[in-house]
Amino acid sequence: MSMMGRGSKADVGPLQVRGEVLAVRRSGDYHVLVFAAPGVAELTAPGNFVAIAVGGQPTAMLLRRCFSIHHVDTAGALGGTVEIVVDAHGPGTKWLVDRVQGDALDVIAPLGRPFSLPKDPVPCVLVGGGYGSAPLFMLADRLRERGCRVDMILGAATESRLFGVVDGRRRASTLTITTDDGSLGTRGRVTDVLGGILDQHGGQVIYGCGPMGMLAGLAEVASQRGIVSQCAVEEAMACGVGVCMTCVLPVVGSDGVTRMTRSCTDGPVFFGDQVRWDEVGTVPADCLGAPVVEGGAGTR
Amino acid sequence: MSMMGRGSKADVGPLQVRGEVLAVRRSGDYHVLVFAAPGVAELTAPGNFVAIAVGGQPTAMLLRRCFSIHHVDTAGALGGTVEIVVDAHGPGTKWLVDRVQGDALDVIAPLGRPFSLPKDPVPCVLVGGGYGSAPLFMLADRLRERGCRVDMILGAATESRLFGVVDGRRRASTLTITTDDGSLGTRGRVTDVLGGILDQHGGQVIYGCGPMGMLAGLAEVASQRGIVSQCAVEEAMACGVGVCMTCVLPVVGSDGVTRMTRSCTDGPVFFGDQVRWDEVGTVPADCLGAPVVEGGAGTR
Amino acid sequence: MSNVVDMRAQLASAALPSPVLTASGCAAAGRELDRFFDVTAIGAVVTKSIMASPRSGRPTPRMAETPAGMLNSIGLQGPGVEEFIRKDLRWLRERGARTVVSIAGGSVNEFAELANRLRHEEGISAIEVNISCPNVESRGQVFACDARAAGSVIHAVRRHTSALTPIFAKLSPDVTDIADIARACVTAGADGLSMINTTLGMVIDTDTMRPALAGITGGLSGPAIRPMAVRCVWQVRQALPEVPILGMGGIATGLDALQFLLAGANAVSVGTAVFNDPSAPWRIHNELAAALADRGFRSVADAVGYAHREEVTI
Amino acid sequence: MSNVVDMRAQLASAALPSPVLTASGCAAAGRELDRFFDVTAIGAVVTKSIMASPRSGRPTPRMAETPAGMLNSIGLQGPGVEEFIRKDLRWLRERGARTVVSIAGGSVNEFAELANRLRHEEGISAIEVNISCPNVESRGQVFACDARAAGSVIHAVRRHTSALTPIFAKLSPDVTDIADIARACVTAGADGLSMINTTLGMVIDTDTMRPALAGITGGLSGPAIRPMAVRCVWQVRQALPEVPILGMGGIATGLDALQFLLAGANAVSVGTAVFNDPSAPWRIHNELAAALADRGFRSVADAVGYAHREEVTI
Ligand SMILES: Cc1cc2nc3c(=O)[nH]c(=O)nc-3n(C[C@H](O)[C@H](O)[C@H](O)COP(=O)(O)OP(=O)(O)OC[C@H]3O[C@@H](n4cnc5c(N)ncnc54)[C@H](O)[C@@H]3O)c2cc1C
Ligand SMILES: Cc1cc2nc3c(=O)[nH]c(=O)nc-3n(C[C@H](O)[C@H](O)[C@H](O)COP(=O)(O)OP(=O)(O)OC[C@H]3O[C@@H](n4cnc5c(N)ncnc54)[C@H](O)[C@@H]3O)c2cc1C
Ligand SMILES: Cc1cc2nc3c(=O)[nH]c(=O)nc-3n(C[C@H](O)[C@H](O)[C@H](O)COP(=O)(O)O)c2cc1C
Ligand SMILES: Cc1cc2nc3c(=O)[nH]c(=O)nc-3n(C[C@H](O)[C@H](O)[C@H](O)COP(=O)(O)O)c2cc1C
Ligand code: FES
Ligand code: FES
Repeated sequence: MSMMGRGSKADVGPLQVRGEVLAVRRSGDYHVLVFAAPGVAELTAPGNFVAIAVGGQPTAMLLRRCFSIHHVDTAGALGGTVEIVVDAHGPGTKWLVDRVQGDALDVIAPLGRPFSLPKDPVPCVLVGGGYGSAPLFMLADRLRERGCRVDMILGAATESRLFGVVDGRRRASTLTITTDDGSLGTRGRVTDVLGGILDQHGGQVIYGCGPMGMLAGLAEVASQRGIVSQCAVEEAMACGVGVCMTCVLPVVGSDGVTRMTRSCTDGPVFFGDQVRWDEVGTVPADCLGAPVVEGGAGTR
Repeated sequence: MSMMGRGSKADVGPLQVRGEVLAVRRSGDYHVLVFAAPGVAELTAPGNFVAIAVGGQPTAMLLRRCFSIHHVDTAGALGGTVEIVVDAHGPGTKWLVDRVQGDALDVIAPLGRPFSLPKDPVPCVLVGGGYGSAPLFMLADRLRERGCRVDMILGAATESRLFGVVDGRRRASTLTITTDDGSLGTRGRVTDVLGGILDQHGGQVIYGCGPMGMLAGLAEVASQRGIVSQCAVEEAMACGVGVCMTCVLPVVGSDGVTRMTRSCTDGPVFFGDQVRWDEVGTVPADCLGAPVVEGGAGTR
Repeated sequence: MSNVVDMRAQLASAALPSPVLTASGCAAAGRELDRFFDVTAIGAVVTKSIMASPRSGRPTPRMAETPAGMLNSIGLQGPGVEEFIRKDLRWLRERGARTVVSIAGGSVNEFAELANRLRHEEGISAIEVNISCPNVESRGQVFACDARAAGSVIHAVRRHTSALTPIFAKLSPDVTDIADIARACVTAGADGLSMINTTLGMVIDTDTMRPALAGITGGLSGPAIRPMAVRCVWQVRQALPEVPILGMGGIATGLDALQFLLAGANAVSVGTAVFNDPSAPWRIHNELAAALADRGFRSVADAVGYAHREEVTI
Repeated sequence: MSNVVDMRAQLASAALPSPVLTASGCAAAGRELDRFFDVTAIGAVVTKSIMASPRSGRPTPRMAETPAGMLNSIGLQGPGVEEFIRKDLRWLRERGARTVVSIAGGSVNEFAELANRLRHEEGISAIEVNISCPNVESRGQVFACDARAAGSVIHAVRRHTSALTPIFAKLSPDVTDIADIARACVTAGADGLSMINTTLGMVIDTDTMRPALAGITGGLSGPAIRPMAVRCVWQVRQALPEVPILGMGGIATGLDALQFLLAGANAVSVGTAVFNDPSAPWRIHNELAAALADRGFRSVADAVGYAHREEVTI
């Protein structure tokens, strides 16, 4: 499957701008945060993310929090708006969803390499796990603009942790839902239904965003069928802009060499067959520069 | 001059309560913060202070900020209200004055030993420097209830740094104002006019709250005249409740021995002749437990 | 999976009803905090380090707030051991609180004298030996920064203390190898180790353009140093798995306390957090009880050192 | 009293247009930050410590946020010196930025090899020697924690580096006496000292009940450690008043940078703050310029060590 170059627009960015909160609304277990962020919308491609400073001043929380860009609108009176989907569980995300209209936000965006789009109008299957579906709706729009058929699968542990069911219905040719507990759609995992959807609609590209285990599953299905998969990963990031090396995972380069690769600048979107999924969280022994003797890597 | 025991009410307290901001309004360079604090008003005597946690969660600011209680009202629908006067200059005070109606505050009050009141209805002169006047209006009310004549002097660097001119006019028999730059009242210091006021109205007790230099001056005038002074000091406090020993100053006890004495629990109000004003910020050589050899006190 | 957790803690031979104690110098002798929570309900009150004679401490300013922490330079102000026994220890005894008495000295002799003076006093659950003070006989070098000096102090205190009273050596993090000092203290007779004391820090006042503290440097405490404290507990637990540890440094919540237990502390002290919330020790006791229950622990003891367990590879 | 402050800084023989640099490992090789501010405008880019060969670094998780700080355990991931020279150094040179190259090794030989390899490269303002790495030949003891080991590394680097290129030894705060190590480095030929590297810390994940980092311990950085860093700069300046210091540790504002200058640093590095604000180095340059002007300083040099001035008693 031949893919277009990506992110040409993002070469201009990222921008560091003062955003302004326009709205915070609930959606299931999540919050959708809408903010003005001058100049960001124009530069954003599906799969880009934002990094937002949290906690106000003086806060004990030093690090920005990263979120997939869910939606952008260039038409806003305040110079373009951005939407993100926030799962509030820790102190930073809780602070974010407590914002109210008019609050200022320190925003860096767009960050990361977005999804590549197919050259030809082939059928695509988009798979989102939990809030991982957030970037897929913009992606669906871009794909459909290029004439691609879009089928969508959304999965989650339970109904309240699905995101974008209505949006998905509107945008995709078919929407299939799975929940672990069967509270909505098919009981089970997205990978349980993926094969059937691919068979039925002739999907040539799988796009995925969600938990690592799910992404590994998508990549596996794609490789079995000899089709392309693109997965947006989520590794803990300290900087989000490529300078700290905290966000790495083992990725095979075009030269066949595995490197610990930054997911913030070289990702978050990777081709499924590039990532050593089973070895995420480890340094594979054949990785470039892997320690020769076990335990000899003890430096900071 | 014989004085009453003080703080009998405060033996019950202090309380640690969840307060709620009712209003924040400007007054010259200061902000008056009004908040509900269930149970506090009833226990408060003039000269008590509050300690408020600042910065929200998770904040980098660990320590509470202390403020003289300016006014209390037991009648509030929310269980009694408290007013403080805040000079916003550092991060904690700035955070405080940015609160809006309905915000929660973590409050400990009333703290410290309040002003003692004279047994007999003698004339009193109340002297406030800058926001130091904050606790003096409640004090004026108590004194007048006991039949004392109250004359008041308010001083500051410049007009905008005076607090409570209108309140003072209403409560005191006379109100004299001094400013360093002459922008309101007499150009000069409160001590420049104090002698005249004492002469004119026969003041028997001087009450003061404001910068150390001013309090030292009041104490000096009182001792020259053989009258009583009571001064509310302001030392940097880490705990406000008597457990950390950061807020000490050299105070002479009834046994004639100087001790490094906590201003949060043994003060903030001291009799002027108890404090070794010239030696505040030092450990006097004759202080109990003072280092015998210079430089030998190097422990933490 | 809410169960009732056995919250008893054991610090060497001292049995405590809770693993949460106060930290020395952050609770005076318990009286002031008793207005905010029942000091008999927590593990013990660890008293401000007491010296042989009254001591004025350092001039002010004695503190500076820092990001998620603070500096202090109190200089061990205190009334001396006689008045401490007469007033503070008596109050604690009458109130029914367990007491860990912290002692400090400028020489091995002063430590010995203090131990001796406290020997026949009742109501002392343990002695904490604050060796983070300068040795006046050795150019002011801090005892805790030298394994030999630390050992001498502990040896002297052990010799003058009843075998029934455990002594805990309180370690400073400002050393190249904390396990080294820990070992020296245990060899010299310490029944347990308290860690960490504050780490040396400094703030320059950018208005006066001088050190913010009259004492120039001060001790850094609070959540800022918690990762350093957890590391010290972990390292010492690795080196000396059988030695009881009283952990402290930046504990402000029950989950913070849990980190210390998992790293190997048998109990914890709450210091600077008290300044933010005077009822913190009791709040933390309750939060910790809930956190242990949530994780299926049946007792404090079960959680101690749990993060060191062998990795089970499947 | 707004005047124009001479913002030039001098680090031994290296003349820089600004006293604000990046910190090693927090700016990669400048390229990514150049999207946020002009990297040629600051004092210099201090590059991520480079080793002789490519290096994968440690497994993830490599970071944990802590109160006003963070832990990292990257494990010196990097492409090795050859690719560094070919790509990173070349980009920096072509871009016109000043570069301080940080080097790290597991043995004295590796450090010597690195110095040798860099010797004839152009566009290197200084070499920063990161001695906070374990000495594989000595049970993994960190070079910076032992005066002799630190001295050997510096000696080797000095011998293989042109006399025109200053070398700065980067010190760890995790030692009993930092002035000791500083002295050993200067004796061995260091032209200046960088301080501080991160301090060793640890977080236990209370969900997994294991260390939060794959590397178990990590380096603590950020504003939390600033008081420790200022103290180290102060102490070393007291001990070695003539030795240039590059100060760092928790600098996030111009006033923070000013604290370091007043304590004795000739220039400063901005590390963790970059993660919060990628344009921090340039912002801090401007804030510092304003702060110096407000205080009547005419140059950076006038402020260096100013907090050590004699007390004038009136
Ligand atoms: C590219 C990318 C896209 C993301 N998109 C979304 C999204 O659309 N919606 C959403 O709810 N969340 C998203 N996340 C995850 C989100 O960034 C984390 O949940 C969030 O940072 C946690 O912050 P906290 O304060 O709530 O939790 P804490 O656990 O307190 O965070 C502590 C620290 O760890 C970091 N951290 C913890 N978990 C993660 C994580 N999973 N990813 C990155 N950093 C982490 C935080 O940045 C912070 O520095 C995304 C992460 C990445 C990397
Ligand atoms: C008994 C008492 C009564 C006070 N009454 C008032 C009042 O009515 N109105 C008012 O505006 N201010 C009052 N203050 C001073 C007020 O507490 C400080 O201005 C405030 O704490 C500074 O906080 P910040 O965050 O703005 O400044 P920062 O300088 O950032 O404070 C840093 C730290 O130093 C402490 N600190 C600094 N200055 C003081 C100080 N002067 N006193 C105590 N702690 C200090 C703070 O508590 C904090 O821990 C009073 C102080 C005391 C002790
Ligand atoms: C104001 C203050 C005074 C202290 N005094 C003592 C002391 O007298 N003896 C002692 O061993 N430790 C003393 N400490 C250290 C604490 O007991 C504790 O070890 C340290 O502060 C770390 O814990 P924390 O972060 O919870 O405060 C003091 C700490 C503070 C903040
Ligand atoms: C993610 C990260 C990576 C680092 N890598 C290095 C390194 O490679 N070499 C080095 O000398 N210091 C390294 N450091 C230490 C910093 O250069 C700096 O000394 C320390 O973080 C203190 O400064 P700060 O608080 O401003 O970050 C690293 C720090 C961080 C946070
Ligand atoms: S998050 Fe810093 S390099 Fe990716
Ligand atoms: S402020 Fe802590 S004892 Fe007074």
